[in-house]
Amino acid sequence: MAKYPTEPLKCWPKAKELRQQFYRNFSEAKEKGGIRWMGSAWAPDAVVRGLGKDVYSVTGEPYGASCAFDKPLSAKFLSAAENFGFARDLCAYMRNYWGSILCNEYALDKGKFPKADFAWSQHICCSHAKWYQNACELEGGNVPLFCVDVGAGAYPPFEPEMYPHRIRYVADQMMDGIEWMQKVTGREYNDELFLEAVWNDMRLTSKWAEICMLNRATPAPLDEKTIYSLYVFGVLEQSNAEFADFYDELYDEVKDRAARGIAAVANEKARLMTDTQPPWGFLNIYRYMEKWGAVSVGSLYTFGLAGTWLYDEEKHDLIPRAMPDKKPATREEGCMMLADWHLSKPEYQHFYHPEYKTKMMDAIAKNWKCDGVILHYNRGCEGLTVGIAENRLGLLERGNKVMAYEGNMGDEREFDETATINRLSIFLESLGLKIED
Amino acid sequence: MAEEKQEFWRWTESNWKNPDIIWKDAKFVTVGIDVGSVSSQAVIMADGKILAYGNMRTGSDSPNSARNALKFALDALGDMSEERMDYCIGTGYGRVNVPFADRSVTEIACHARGANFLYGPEVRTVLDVGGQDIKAIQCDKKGKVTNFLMNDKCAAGTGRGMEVFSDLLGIPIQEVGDRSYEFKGEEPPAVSSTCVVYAKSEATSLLRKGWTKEEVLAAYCKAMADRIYSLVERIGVKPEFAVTGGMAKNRGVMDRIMPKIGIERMKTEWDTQIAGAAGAALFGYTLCQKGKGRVKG
Amino acid sequence: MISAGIDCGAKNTKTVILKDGKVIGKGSVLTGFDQEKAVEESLELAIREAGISRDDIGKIFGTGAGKDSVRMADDKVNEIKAMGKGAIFLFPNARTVADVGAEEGRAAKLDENGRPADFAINEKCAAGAGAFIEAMGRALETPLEEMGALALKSDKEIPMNAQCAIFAESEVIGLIHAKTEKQDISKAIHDSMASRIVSMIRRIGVNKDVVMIGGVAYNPGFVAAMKRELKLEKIHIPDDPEYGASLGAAVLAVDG
Amino acid sequence: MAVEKFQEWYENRHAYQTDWKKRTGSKIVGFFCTYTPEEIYYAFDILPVRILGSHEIQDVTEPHLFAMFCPFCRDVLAQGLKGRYDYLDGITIAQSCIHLRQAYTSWEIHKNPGWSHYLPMPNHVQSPRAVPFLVGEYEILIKRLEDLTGRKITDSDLNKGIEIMNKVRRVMKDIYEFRKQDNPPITGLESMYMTCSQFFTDAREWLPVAEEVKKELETRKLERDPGKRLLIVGSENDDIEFIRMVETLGERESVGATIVVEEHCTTTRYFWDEVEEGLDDPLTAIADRYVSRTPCPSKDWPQRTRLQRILKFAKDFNADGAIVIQQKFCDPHETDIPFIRKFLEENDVPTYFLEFDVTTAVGPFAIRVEAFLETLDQEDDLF
Ligand SMILES: Nc1ncnc2c1ncn2[C@@H]1O[C@H](COP(=O)(O)OP(=O)(O)O)[C@@H](O)[C@H]1O
Ligand SMILES: Nc1ncnc2c1ncn2[C@@H]1O[C@H](COP(=O)(O)OP(=O)(O)O)[C@@H](O)[C@H]1O
Ligand code: SF4
Ligand code: SF4
Ligand code: SF4
Repeated sequence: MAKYPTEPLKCWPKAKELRQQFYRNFSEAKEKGGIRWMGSAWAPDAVVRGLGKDVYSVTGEPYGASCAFDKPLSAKFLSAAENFGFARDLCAYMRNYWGSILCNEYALDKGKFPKADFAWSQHICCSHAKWYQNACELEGGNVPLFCVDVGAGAYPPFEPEMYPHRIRYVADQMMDGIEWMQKVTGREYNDELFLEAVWNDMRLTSKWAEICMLNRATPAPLDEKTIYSLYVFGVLEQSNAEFADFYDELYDEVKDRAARGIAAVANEKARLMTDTQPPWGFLNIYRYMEKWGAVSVGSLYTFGLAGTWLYDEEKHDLIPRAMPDKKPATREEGCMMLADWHLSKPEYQHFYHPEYKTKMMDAIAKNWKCDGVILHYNRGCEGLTVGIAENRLGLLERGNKVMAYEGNMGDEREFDETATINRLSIFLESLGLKIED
Repeated sequence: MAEEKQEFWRWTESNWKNPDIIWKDAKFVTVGIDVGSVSSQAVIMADGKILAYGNMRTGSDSPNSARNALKFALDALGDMSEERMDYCIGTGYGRVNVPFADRSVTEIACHARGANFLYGPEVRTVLDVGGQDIKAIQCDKKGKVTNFLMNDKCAAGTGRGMEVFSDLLGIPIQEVGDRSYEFKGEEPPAVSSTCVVYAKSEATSLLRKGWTKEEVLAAYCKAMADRIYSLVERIGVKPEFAVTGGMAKNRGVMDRIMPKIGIERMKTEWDTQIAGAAGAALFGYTLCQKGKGRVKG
Repeated sequence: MISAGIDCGAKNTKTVILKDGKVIGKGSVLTGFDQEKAVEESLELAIREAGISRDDIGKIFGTGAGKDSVRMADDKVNEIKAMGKGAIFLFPNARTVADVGAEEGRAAKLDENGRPADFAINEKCAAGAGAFIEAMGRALETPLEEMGALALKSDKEIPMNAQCAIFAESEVIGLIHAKTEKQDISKAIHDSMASRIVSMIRRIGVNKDVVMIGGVAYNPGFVAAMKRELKLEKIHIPDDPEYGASLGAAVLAVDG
Repeated sequence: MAVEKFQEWYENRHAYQTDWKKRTGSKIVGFFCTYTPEEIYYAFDILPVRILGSHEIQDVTEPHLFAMFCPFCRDVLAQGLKGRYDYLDGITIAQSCIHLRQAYTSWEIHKNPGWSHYLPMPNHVQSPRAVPFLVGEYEILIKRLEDLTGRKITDSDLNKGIEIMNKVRRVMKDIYEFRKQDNPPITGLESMYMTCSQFFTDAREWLPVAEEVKKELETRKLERDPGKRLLIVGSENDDIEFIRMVETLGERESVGATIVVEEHCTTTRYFWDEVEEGLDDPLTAIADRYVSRTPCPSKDWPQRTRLQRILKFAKDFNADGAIVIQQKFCDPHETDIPFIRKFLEENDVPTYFLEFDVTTAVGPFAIRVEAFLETLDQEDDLF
C-alpha cells in the first residue's frame, strides 16, 4: 500500500526539451554562424557569454555521462582512448570524450563529433586542464585553450578569511581570458552580456540550492534519480538565462508539491543520501532501493555542483548562498564577483581537506533527515572521490550509517551489478527495511 | 563413491624427430630450451633446421624441466649425446635456470624469431599466448622485435586459466576448442570474469541457470578472446599475423579473436608451442656461424 | 524449538541444527555443481547426527552465496547478518568478526546484538580467500592441511607481492628455485593473504575482541599470521569455524 | 668513498633526522611535494625533509585511501600511520596532485602533527598571475612559520635559504655532467641515492660530501660495461630496487644498461632550476623559481613544455632509449604519457612504456626491460 500520494512533475517535458535543445545547439552552431566551445561543467561559462548570444558549448562531464548511458558506444570510445595509450584508470568522462574525438562520433545524435573553436575551462582536479589540453591536441592541435586555475584555497569558514589575493588571482585570469577570447575569435567582447551572465549564474545556482532545501520535507518531493535529470542545467551552463528561468518555475512546482505532501516515491520509509556521480548505466539500483522503501533525497554532489551554498559552522547546516545586493557594473567587478562566487562552491572545498566535505555531508544527513549514507567509491572520478575514505570514517564517527560500493560512473567494466545489489540488500536490511515484492 | 579424478587439463606431451635430416653431417648443432610457466620445450637444430624437439609440462623445478625436455627431444632422436651440442640458448620464464645453456635470450625475442621461422618472414605481428603471459609482438622481416606489449598483473585470459576451467567442466583441454562450438542457437554472451580463481563460481552459477557445458565454455572462451584481443588491439595488427604458444591450438579462443582482427592468421604445420625454443636454437646457430659460438676447451 | 541454518558456500555447504540454544547436529558436504543436492545432503547429515527427524525442525534459514538453493528454507538471511549472529552467539563480547571462506572474505563490525554496524567484502579479484592458499599448496606440492603447520615453523619475513593467485604461483616457484625453505615460503603465503584480509578488516575498524570463522580459520598458519598483522595476542576462533554462518542462520531462525 | 655516504643516509634517514634534532635543537618539518619552498624553511632554520615511502607491503592505509589512489601516496601515508615520523614538528604540502594530498590530509587527521600547512601552489604556472599569487601565499606561510618558531625573518635570512638550495642544485647538476661520459663514473643507482639523500639531510651537511664526490668522480672508473644508455621518464620514483635491477641486468643476462638521466620529481624536476640571486625581493625570486621550474604534468598547460626538456635530456645525455614509467593510478602523468611516447618516437628516441607500482616486486619487469634492451641492439649478433 502506498503511503503517500505521488504525481509526475509537470515541468518534466520542458526539462527534456531544454536539454535536447542544448545538445542540438552545439552540433548546429556552425550552421547558425555561431561559436562553439568545449569545457568543463565547472568552467565559469558566464565569461564566454560576453562573446555574443550565439555561443554554444559542449560540456565535457554531462557529455561523458551521456556516453555512459549507451554501453556499446561507450565501450567503443573507451577502447579507442586506451588504444591511443591512455591509462584505464583515468577519469571515465574524459576517456569517453577523447574516444569520441578519436572515433569522430557525437554520442548525442550519432553524427560527427563537432569540433570546437576553442576550449575554455577551469582547473582544480588534476585532470581538468589536461582533459582539454589533450582534446585540443586530438582535434589536430589547432584548437586554442585557456583554463582558469581555481585551486586558490578553501572558502570560509574552512579558512579564516577569503584572502583578497586569492580572489584576485582567479579574477585576473578571467580578465586575461577575456582578452584571449577576443584574440582567438576575432570578436568584440560585450561587457553587458557578460555582466548579465554573471548575474544569471548566481541566480541559477542560488535557486538550485533553494530547490534542494525543499527536499527536506517528508515525504521528499524529489528523489535523486529525478534530481539527476534536473541538476544537469546547473552543470551544462550556469549562466544560461533560460535555465535560470526554468529553475524558478521548478522551484514553484516543488514548493507546491512539498506543501501538498506529494512524494517522489510513494512508499518512502527511509531516506538516504549518496555521494559522487552514480554509475550512469546502472541507475536501476535506485529503483531497487525504492523496492525497500528507501529513497535517496540527494547528495552533496547534486546539491553542490549545481548550487552555491555556504556552510554555517554554528548551526552545522548548509545555507543557500544569498545573492549579492547589487549587480556588477564593470568587467572587473564582474570577474571579482564571479571569482568569489565560484570559489565558494561546495564541491571545490573537499579538494583541500576531506574534513570540510565530511562536515557538509553530515549537515545534509542531519538536516535532510537521512537514515543512511551510500558512498560510491567511484573509480571513474578521482576528483570527487579524493578523501572519500576519510569521509566515510568521519560520517561513521558522527553516528551515521554508511555503506560504500565500488563502481565507475562511465566505465561499465568496473561496476559489478550483482555484488552491489547484494551489498545494498545487506545495508538496507541493517536499516531495518524489508524488500517488498 | 571415490571417483578416479581425471585431470582434464593435462594436454598431451610430445616429441618428434625429423626423418629427413642426417645430423652427423651438420656443421653446427644448436639447441634452444624454453622453460615456460606451464610447458618446457627443447628444440635441436642442425644448421638451422629442426632435427628434433620435445614438448612437456614444466615441473616445479625448472633446472630439471630443462633437462627433461632436452632428454625428451634426444629420446626422439635416439642416437645423439648431449656433448654434440655446439651451442645452447635458454629462454622463457625459467631461462636463467637452464644449467647447460651458454646464454639466455628473452622469450619475446625468441618467439618473434621462432614465428619468423615457423610461419615465414612475412610475419609482422606475433601473438603469443602461453601459460601465464600474453604477448603481442611486432617484428621485422628478420624476426627482430620492433615493439611489444605484455599483459599486466592479472592472469585472466591465459592458458593456465583455460586449464583450470577445462578441469572444472571435465572437458579435456584438447577438445575445448571444438566443444565450445557445440551448442544450438546463438552464441552466449561472454562471462564477466575471466579470473582464474573465480572462474568456478561463475561457471557454477551459469550451469545452474540451465546452460549446457558447451555454452559455458563458449562464454568463457569468448571472454578470454576479448581479453587477449584488447592487448592485440593496443599494439595494432600489421599483416601478416601469426599466433604462437599453446593457446594457438585452442580454436575456441582463437577463432573468436580472428574476426575482430579482420585478417586470417597464418597457418603452420609445426607445433606452435615450440616457437620460443626454435627461435633460441636459431639464435644459437647464427652465433655459431659468426664464430661467436661456444669456446670449446 | 529446533531450528536449522544452512550455509551454502562456494566450496562447502554446511548445516547446523540447534535445539534450545545447543548445537545438536552438524553436516558439511562439498557444494559442487549441484547446490540443491548439496543442501539436501548436508541437512541429512546434520539430521542424522542430531538423531531427529526432519519434521522435528521448526524453522530453517538459508544463507551463503548459494542461499537461493536452500529451497526448504523458511527465510533467507544475508551472509553478513548470519556470520554476525553466529559470532556473537559463540562469543558475546565479539565486536569484530571476519569470515574467510573459499572464495570470499568478509568482515563486519557488530553492535551488542550482533547486528552489523558496518561491513566489508573483498573485491572480486583480491584472491584474498581460501582458494588462494589452496592454489599455493598446489604450487608447493604440499597438501592444504599441512600448509599451516609448515608456516608455523618459520620465522622469516619474505615479502610476497603478487596479488594474483596465478602469478603468486610463479612467485612461489621462483622462491623454490632460489632454494628458499618450503616453510618460509609457506609463511610468506600466509602472511600475504593475512595482510590482505587485515586490510579489509581495518576498513571497518579493529576491536580487541576479534572473532574469526569460516573454513580458513582451521589453518593455524593463517591464524598466526592474522595475529601478527593485527598485533593481537588472541583471536577468538570456535571449534568448528566453518559452521559459523550456518550457526548464525540457525540462531536467527529462532530469534526471527 | 664519499659516494657511499649517500646510500647510508638514504637507508638511515630516521636515525639521521632524530640525531639532527638532538644536535641542533631545531625543528623539522616533513614535506610531501617538491613544490615546497625549502628556501623559506631554511631561512627559519627549520629542516625540511621530504617524506618518501619505504616500499614495504603494508595494510594500514586501506581505511583511508580508496583503491584507485596511487601506490606511492599509500606508501607515504603508511610511514606516518606506522609512526615512523613521530619526531616531526609539523608537515606541509604544496598543492600538486590530489593523490598525494590525500596522504597529507589523512596524516593530518590521524597523526596530529602539531603544525601543518597546505600551500595552494598555483596550477596555472604559465599565467603571469601565478607569481603575485604565490608571493601572497608565501606571506601566509611565513606567518605560520613565525607561529611555529616564535621568530621573525629578514630578507637576508631568505637570501641565506636561497643560497643553500642553489648550491645544492648546482652541485647536483655538476655531478650529472659526469653521467654524460661514455662510461659514466657514477651509476643511476648512486645518483638516485644522491638526490634522495638530499631530501633527508641538512643541505649544509650534505653539500660538503657532494663536493667531495664531485672530486672523486674526476678520476673514478667503474669496472662495468655500461651497456645501453637509458633515460627514465616518470612520476615520483625512488625505486632503488628497480634501478638496481636494470643496472645489474648485464651481470645475469646478455644485455645490460645504465641509467644516465631521469625526468622524475625525485631528480631533475626537483633540482634543475635555480632561484635568481641578488634580486631586491627574495620572495618574488623564490616564487618565480617554483612557477617556472620544470612542471609536474598537472601544471603543464596550456603548452606542454615538458616535451622539449625531456628530449633535450635524451640528446644531451646521449640516451639510446627511454623508459616511460607510469605509476599505476598516477593521473597527472597518465594524461601526458601517450604524447611523450609519441614525441620521443618521432624524435628517434626509442621508448618503452612500463606500468609500475612501487610496492610490487621488480621481477616481472626484468623481462620487459630486457626485451626492450634487445630491441635497441643495432648490430645484433643474433641476426
Ligand atoms: N593441445 C592443446 N590444445 C589446447 N590447448 C592447449 C594444448 N596444448 C597446450 N594448450 C594450452 O596452452 C597452454 C600452455 O601454453 P604454452 O605456450 O606452452 O605456455 P608457456 O610457454 O607459457 O609455459 C596451456 O595452459 C593450455 O591452455
Ligand atoms: N583443515 C583445513 N586446513 C586448512 N584450510 C582449510 C581446512 N579446512 C578448510 N580449509 C579452508 O577453508 C576453505 C573453505 O571454507 P568455507 O568457509 O567452507 O568456504 P565457503 O563457505 O566459501 O564454501 C577452503 O578453501 C580451505 O582453504
Ligand atoms: S576526475 Fe572527476 S573531477 Fe576530475 S575531471 Fe574527471 S569527472 Fe571531473
Ligand atoms: S582476477 Fe584472478 S587472474 Fe586476475 S589478478 Fe585477480 S586472481 Fe589473478
Ligand atoms: S604525481 Fe603521480 S605518483 Fe606522484 S603522488 Fe601524484 S599521483 Fe602519485
